[in-house]
Amino acid sequence: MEAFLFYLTAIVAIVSAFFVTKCRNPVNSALNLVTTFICLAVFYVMLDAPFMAAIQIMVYAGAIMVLIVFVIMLLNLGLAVKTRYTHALVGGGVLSVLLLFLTNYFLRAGDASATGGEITSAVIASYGHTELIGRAMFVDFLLPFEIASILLLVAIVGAVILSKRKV
Amino acid sequence: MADNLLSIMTFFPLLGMLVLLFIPRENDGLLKGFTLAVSLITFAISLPLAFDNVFTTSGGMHYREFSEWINIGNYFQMNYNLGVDGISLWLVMLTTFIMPIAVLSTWHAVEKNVKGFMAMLLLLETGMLGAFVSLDLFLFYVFWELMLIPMYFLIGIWGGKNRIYAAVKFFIYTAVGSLLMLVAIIFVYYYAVQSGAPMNGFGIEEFYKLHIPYHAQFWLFLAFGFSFAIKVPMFPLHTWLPDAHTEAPTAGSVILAAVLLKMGTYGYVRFAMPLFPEALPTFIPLLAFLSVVGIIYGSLVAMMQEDVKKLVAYSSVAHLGFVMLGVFAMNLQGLAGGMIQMINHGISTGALFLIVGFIYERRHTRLITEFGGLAHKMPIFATIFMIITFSSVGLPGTNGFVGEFLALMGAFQGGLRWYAVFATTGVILAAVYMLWMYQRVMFGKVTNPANEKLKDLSGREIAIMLPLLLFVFWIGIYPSTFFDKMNPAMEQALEQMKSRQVAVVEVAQPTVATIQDLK
Amino acid sequence: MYSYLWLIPFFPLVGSIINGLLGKKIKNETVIGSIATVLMFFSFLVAAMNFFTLLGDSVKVHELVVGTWISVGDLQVNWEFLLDPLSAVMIMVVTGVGTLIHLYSIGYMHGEVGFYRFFSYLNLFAFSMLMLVLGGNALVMFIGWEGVGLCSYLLIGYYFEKKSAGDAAKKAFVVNRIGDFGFLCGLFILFWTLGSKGVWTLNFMQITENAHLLQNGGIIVTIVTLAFFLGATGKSAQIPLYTWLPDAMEGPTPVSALIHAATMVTAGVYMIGRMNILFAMAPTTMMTIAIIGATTAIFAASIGLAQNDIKRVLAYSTVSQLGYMFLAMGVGAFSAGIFHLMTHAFFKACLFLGSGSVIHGMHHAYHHAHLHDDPQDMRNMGGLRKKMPITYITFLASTIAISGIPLFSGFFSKDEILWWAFGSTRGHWLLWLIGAAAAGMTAFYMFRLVFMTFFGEQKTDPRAKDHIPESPLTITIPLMVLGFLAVVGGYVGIPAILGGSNRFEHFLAPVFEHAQHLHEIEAHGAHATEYMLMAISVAVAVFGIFLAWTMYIKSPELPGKFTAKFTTAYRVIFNKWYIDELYDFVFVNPCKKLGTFLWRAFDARLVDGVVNGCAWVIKGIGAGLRYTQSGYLYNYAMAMVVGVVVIVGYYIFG
Amino acid sequence: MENLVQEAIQNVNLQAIMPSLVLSAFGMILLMISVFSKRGRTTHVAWLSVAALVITGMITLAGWNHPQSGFAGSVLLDNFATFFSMICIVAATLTILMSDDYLKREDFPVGEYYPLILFTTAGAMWMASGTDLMTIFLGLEVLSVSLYVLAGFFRDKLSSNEAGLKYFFLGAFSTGFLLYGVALLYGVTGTTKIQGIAAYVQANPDAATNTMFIAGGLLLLVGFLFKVAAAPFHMWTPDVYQGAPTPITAFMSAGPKAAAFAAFIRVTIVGLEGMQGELTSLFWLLAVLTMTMGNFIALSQKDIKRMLAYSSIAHAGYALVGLVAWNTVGLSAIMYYMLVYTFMNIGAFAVLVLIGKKGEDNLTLDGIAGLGYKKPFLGVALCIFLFSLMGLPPTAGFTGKFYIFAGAIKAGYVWLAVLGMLNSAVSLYYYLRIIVQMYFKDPTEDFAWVSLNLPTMVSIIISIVGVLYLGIMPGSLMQLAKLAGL
Amino acid sequence: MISVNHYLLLSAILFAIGTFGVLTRKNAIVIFMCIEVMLNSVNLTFIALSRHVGNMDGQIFVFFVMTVAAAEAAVGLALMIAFFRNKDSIEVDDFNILKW
Repeated sequence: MEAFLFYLTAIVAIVSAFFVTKCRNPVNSALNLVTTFICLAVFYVMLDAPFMAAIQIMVYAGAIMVLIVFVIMLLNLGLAVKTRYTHALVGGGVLSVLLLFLTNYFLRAGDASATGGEITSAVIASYGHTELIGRAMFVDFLLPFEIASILLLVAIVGAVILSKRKV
Repeated sequence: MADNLLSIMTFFPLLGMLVLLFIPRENDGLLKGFTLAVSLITFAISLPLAFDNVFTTSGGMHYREFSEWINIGNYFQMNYNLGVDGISLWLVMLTTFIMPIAVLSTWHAVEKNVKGFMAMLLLLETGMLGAFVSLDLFLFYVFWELMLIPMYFLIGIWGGKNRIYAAVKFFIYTAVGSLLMLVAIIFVYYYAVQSGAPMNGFGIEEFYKLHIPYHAQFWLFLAFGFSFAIKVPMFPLHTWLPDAHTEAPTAGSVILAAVLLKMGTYGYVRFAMPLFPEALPTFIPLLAFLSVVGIIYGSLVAMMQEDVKKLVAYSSVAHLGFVMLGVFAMNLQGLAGGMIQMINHGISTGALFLIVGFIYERRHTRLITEFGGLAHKMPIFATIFMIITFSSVGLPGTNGFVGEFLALMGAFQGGLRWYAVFATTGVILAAVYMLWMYQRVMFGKVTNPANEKLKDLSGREIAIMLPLLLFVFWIGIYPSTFFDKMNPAMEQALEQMKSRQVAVVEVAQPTVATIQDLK
Repeated sequence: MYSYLWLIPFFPLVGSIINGLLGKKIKNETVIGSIATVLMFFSFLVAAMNFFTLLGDSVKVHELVVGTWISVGDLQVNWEFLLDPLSAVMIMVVTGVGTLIHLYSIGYMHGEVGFYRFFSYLNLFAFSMLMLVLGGNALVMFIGWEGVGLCSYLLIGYYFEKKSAGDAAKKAFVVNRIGDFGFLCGLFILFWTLGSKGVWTLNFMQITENAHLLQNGGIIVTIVTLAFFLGATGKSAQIPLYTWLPDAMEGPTPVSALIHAATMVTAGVYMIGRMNILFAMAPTTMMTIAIIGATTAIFAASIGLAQNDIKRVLAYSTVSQLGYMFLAMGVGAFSAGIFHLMTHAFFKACLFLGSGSVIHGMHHAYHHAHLHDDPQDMRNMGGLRKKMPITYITFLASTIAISGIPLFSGFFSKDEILWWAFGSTRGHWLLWLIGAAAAGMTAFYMFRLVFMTFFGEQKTDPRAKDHIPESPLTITIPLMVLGFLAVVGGYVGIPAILGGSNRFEHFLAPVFEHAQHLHEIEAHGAHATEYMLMAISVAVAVFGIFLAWTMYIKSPELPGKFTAKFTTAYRVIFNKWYIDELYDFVFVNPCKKLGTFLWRAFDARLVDGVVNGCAWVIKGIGAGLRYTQSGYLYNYAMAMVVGVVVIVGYYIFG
Repeated sequence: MENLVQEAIQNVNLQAIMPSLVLSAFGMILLMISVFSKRGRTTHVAWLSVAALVITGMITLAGWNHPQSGFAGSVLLDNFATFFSMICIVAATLTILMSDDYLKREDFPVGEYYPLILFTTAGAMWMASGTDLMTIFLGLEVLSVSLYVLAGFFRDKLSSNEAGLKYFFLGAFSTGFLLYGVALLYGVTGTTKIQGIAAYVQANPDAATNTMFIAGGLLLLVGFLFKVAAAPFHMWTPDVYQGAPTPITAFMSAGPKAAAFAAFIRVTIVGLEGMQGELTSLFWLLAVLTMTMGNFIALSQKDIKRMLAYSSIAHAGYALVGLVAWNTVGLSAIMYYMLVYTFMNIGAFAVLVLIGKKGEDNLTLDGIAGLGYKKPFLGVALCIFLFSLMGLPPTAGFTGKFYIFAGAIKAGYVWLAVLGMLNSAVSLYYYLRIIVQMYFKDPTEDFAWVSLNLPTMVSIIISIVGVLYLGIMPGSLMQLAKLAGL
Repeated sequence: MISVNHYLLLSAILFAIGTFGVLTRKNAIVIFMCIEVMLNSVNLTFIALSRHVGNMDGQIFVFFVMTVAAAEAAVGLALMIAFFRNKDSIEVDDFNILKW
């Protein structure tokens, strides 16, 4: 059952991700991207990370995608012109395949050797995922969290400056 | 004063330059006068060196100055380490002596941006003096590169038509060599660190005693030698020289010829050879060969030149071939010949460039075909030119002979005999190209109407030449003044090199790990 | 007395400096000329005093050290002078002839723009020549050696506005330099070879004393002496380096007389005499010298047969006579060589000065008539004996002397040489034969010269012919003195066979005896042979004179016929065997071509091409690489991915 | 719950982030000030930000020799971090000094510019002091996002837009690789703490040969190599440097690059120590490739900003040499070099800022012909900076290069040093071309528009003093760089 | 049983697809979306590994990646809008005044 779900979702994720790269209409790409995001959210759930799944949907599929679609609409983008740069296509294809081959190789040849951490499924079940996240974030990763706030501030200010019509 | 004479001497021009910057740029006369005064005072400061008899008795370093400069513990350490011995003494004197002359020579030659010109001259003087008195390789390198900058501007701003090409070529060509030398310098330092030998920063005297394995010496000598060979310049690394000389303003050419080229030869004597004596025998045949080729080649090419200045430039290649040959003879006569020939070349070729400058100022051309018959119009000029020409040709009684004779004599000993025989043909060729040039410029009828109105030398110009003429004859007739102070230092240097060469044979080299093991 | 030796070169030096620096201010020709001549005369007086002191002295070698010159390690060179019979003879000749020629020049150079310059140079020359002969070591000698070359250069180029003068001057110096190259090489090898035996010296006396350290007849000594001989051929105008001397006639005539006849050109002979001990040790060299000397003698004489320029004839004659001297040196007749050197100085100086007098007269006449004919062309002369009687008489006396007619000085010296050439242990009858033939030719062309100049009809342009005066006293006095010496100069060396005691040879013996004894160099043979040889040579000379008389007095049309018949031969000889052209073709032009090639093609294209090529290639690569920076985002991204793939791939699989 | 808060508070060590904290606070205050300032009035913001930087600088310096760690090992404010922070502060200060007049000239006086620079600097400080990849990553992002904005700051100018966009896309792209690398490292070692990674590898030596570890390390470095503009990840540099506002170009080439190097060094030397063999060979190659690319392409440039951009690539190559050496000398040398580079490069750009016309179309080789005669001081100043960039004594560039190559030679990389030197020789040509234009050509323009305004001049003078002081008496700062070594 | 490697491979595939898109697309917004695909694949890796390793660090990282993605999206889109205003295009082929 888990395997079936995994493969099904994986196929959907891969196909939709592929269509992100292939659709001529950016809006279609965006919708495909949303599909991919949702698939990933499914995986997060399968990986005992429901909180991450939730923010995946909210932040990504919700906020970011809305922003992107909004911009696409704002700019009123039409269909992509038929690509003339076949060398880019070929080069990109070859390189991506090589990259895939490479990652495939080192993932298989290597091994994610660090195991046995204290956070097991049981622990997650007993404490709750959100609480664990919160604990990690505010105890161990407080500083990055604060930095992230600055980052968002910078991004807001930047976005405002760059897109405001008049200073 | 005596304690830090060298520092005062070295940095006085720099100080002068800084003061100069506050003189208004319109006031040409003051700028020139001030620069002249500064250079003369520098000369005066250096004079006690020339009269100090300590050089006749001891070949070591004198007027030592030492203070820590950069000390980064076990990383590296550089010192402000100055000193002068018989080998550098006369080069220092030559520098301080030639500077006022160079300044005087620009009195009317430089019209544009006098302030910058004078500032560059003074900066250059500091660089040159510093390079001659540095006993710390790092310090030496700083001064060595420092010289490039003012010279670059002198050629580039105040030079002739093709000045940009010449300046850039000069700069990059010389810099390429020095950068490689820098690698070698650092290598030597860390080699010394690793071998645990006593060190004094980059002090060369400690490095002299270093036992570097042959294969390392080979590359190190190559790096040093390459750098100095460019500066000398030795065939086939000479092509920057004619360009630089041709384009440079008179003062620039004079200094370039008189002092800057000596940096290369001095570098061999002071650094490349004594630091890597074991690699030296490997290179001597090649270097001697190149010297000889330089002599003959420089002469033949000089012969056919149409531009007087270019001719003199190529003649420098030949002259410095003699210097190098003498130095590589590795005996006292050769070394002495080489050293005195450095001075001679500074005087004679410097004077020749001044002479070319004189006629260039009058006619704004240097093409031989433009002249002819000048001897009629400018008898004093003709006489002085003649004397300098023969000094350059190496006529006995003038300085050129003493140097060439000793250099060749030194080279005739031992393995360089055949090179020396060929080098001696340079004596013939020198006469050919110099006299032919003299004949074409000075003899014959005045065919070019532009030459009809030429004025003979002015008082200032004669005053410039007189000190040079004095030394032409002084060195020619009584060179002992110079040799007496040079000999102990040269003997010591030779002894040092030879003993190290011998030591290699006798003492089995301790297995010194290569520097790779430092990692 | 000997401690004042330094005064001998010092006086002319002072004269030179005074005239050189102040001459332009002095302006007055008399003052300038007097300063130079008087100082030269002082020098002569000191020389004479020294000479006579030496004559009466039992010790024949004296050295005077003035100061150190170069002192580097083992090499210790002093400013030192050496007075021995050899140099004593030389200083006498130099100062004596020199004084006379100075005197002569006052008259001859009258009115020249560079009058002071001329005298300054001339004094400088005297100084250099005296340094050469008095120098106590090879290096001081070399100062003089090059110094005379310099002065020769300056004086040949005296009329520097003439291109030919400039060319000739340069040629003289350069050819001399070729010789100097040999001299230096010899010096260096000698120094190091002796040095390796523990004797570090360039001092002549020490070289002489230690010469035995070198292997007798060995390769070193042969090379050294050959190298020195190369020096001598340059200075003394021997084959193959003689070509500069005829050209040197571009200089004023007194210069030709002093430098290119009497003194400087004999320096090579003197040098061999000075180092006779070394040469004696090298039979191969000696043979070479003898052969070259003999060849030069006959070769130059042959050219002299057909020249029309009065000074050129004399020039080739000089070359030829120098050949005799070298022949003498080569067969070991050192003192005979020096003897001939001396007599030659007298008669050849006289001849040159005489020719100068003629030229002076011709020039004067042409000047008067506003003509621009060549005053030196003998074809325009003739019949001058009446116009210039003193010149004529002295000239004739000298001509007889050079032709080797008995009782005149040339006879004694020349015969001595020929005898040695035949009879010396190092001689050969062929050498004698060549020498004798050259003597005949000499007699022919010298009398041809006399006949063309002084006899027959006056062929000068009619407008000028009546304005040829006899020269002033300053010119004729030296002529008379020298003419007298040309006649009697030989009596100091009348050989024993003619009833003399050859005092000259005895005087020089301390210098040469040692070497001659050591290496068994001597001339031996029956008196009868000697007489016979003498007779033959006189006969040959007389025949030459006769031939000249026949061709140029009796039937003047003969030469024309003769040349018409042997066109080729005549042209070859007239054009000096095309040697100058040959040298141009073989050495000068290739050198120029090589220089041009090295500069234009090799230096500018190849060497600089490599340099600029490096820059060009680097710039080219840069310009090419620049297009990787296409500006397109996906290209940049692609480069990054390539980088990632390559780097990661390499280390994953590597 | 109480316990959790206690635990969280225990981890907090404000001293360890004091400089960046202060700077961020100032940034926010200034943001507010600029929001409430009248349009076009930005000078006071500039001066206040300079003051902020000075104060931050003093606070930073106060932490010298008092290493502070905190936030559960997320951050370590040691001498190393302090040194790099100071470089960034200096760079930011010099940049701000030259900016005010520039912004007015370019008709875009927007006050937010300064806080953004402050935030960038703060981000740089986090990069320098971060000991957790997460801190470093976020510091990097703060820095990058601010720089995207700053590069594209002139929103009405196409080249600026383009610069911002290119930087943004390629930066985001490289972030992908960086993150992937972090993820892989995390997978192998179970931690994102640098020290933890090192400790894990030490405990499990097999990890060093684990392809996932190697790939992770390399992918992580790709992110840094991108930031320091090492070939083949350098291609954004010329375009961005050329298009960005000139002061920002100056800043980018100095401050952020130094910060990137800081993180780079800490990650490689401490975290990826196990990969030393691979990394030294990789850096060797990349160093040579980078300097060659930078120098060679710079040869044919006409636009001075673009030329200096390529030159900055080349200099990144030199700095990489210090990493190849992988010894204390080399690392200190990088620090010292970045400091030196800050002075000389910002100085050079400050001169360009002054001589540019509005729109800066004249910053080409031909555009500055004869500058040395018309504006002698600027000419001399630019010469000094260029000579320093060439690495000629007695300027700081020389001592910096010396330091770098001393490290390499000490470690035995003589051939690398030789190649580096040959590369500097090549670089001479294009630097000299600028001087040729300034001094050897006759002026075609009168440069009347150049106003030598005080702040920019101060910035230039500080740079000159820095370049000369570090060139002549480099001892003290070299010593500090030594003490700042890891 | 689905192991961590499955997830890792899946994310590798997604990563490659994202890269492919970045390399081949010309529309800036689509490129940006492709980058988001790459980031998401990394996120998947992180979360998979987080469970495999057994600590929360990876998930925290994902949290921050999302933050960063949001920040970048804001800035990036703002930049695109600014560019679009000037050039009326967001094709990357039009990002070509800065080159060589």
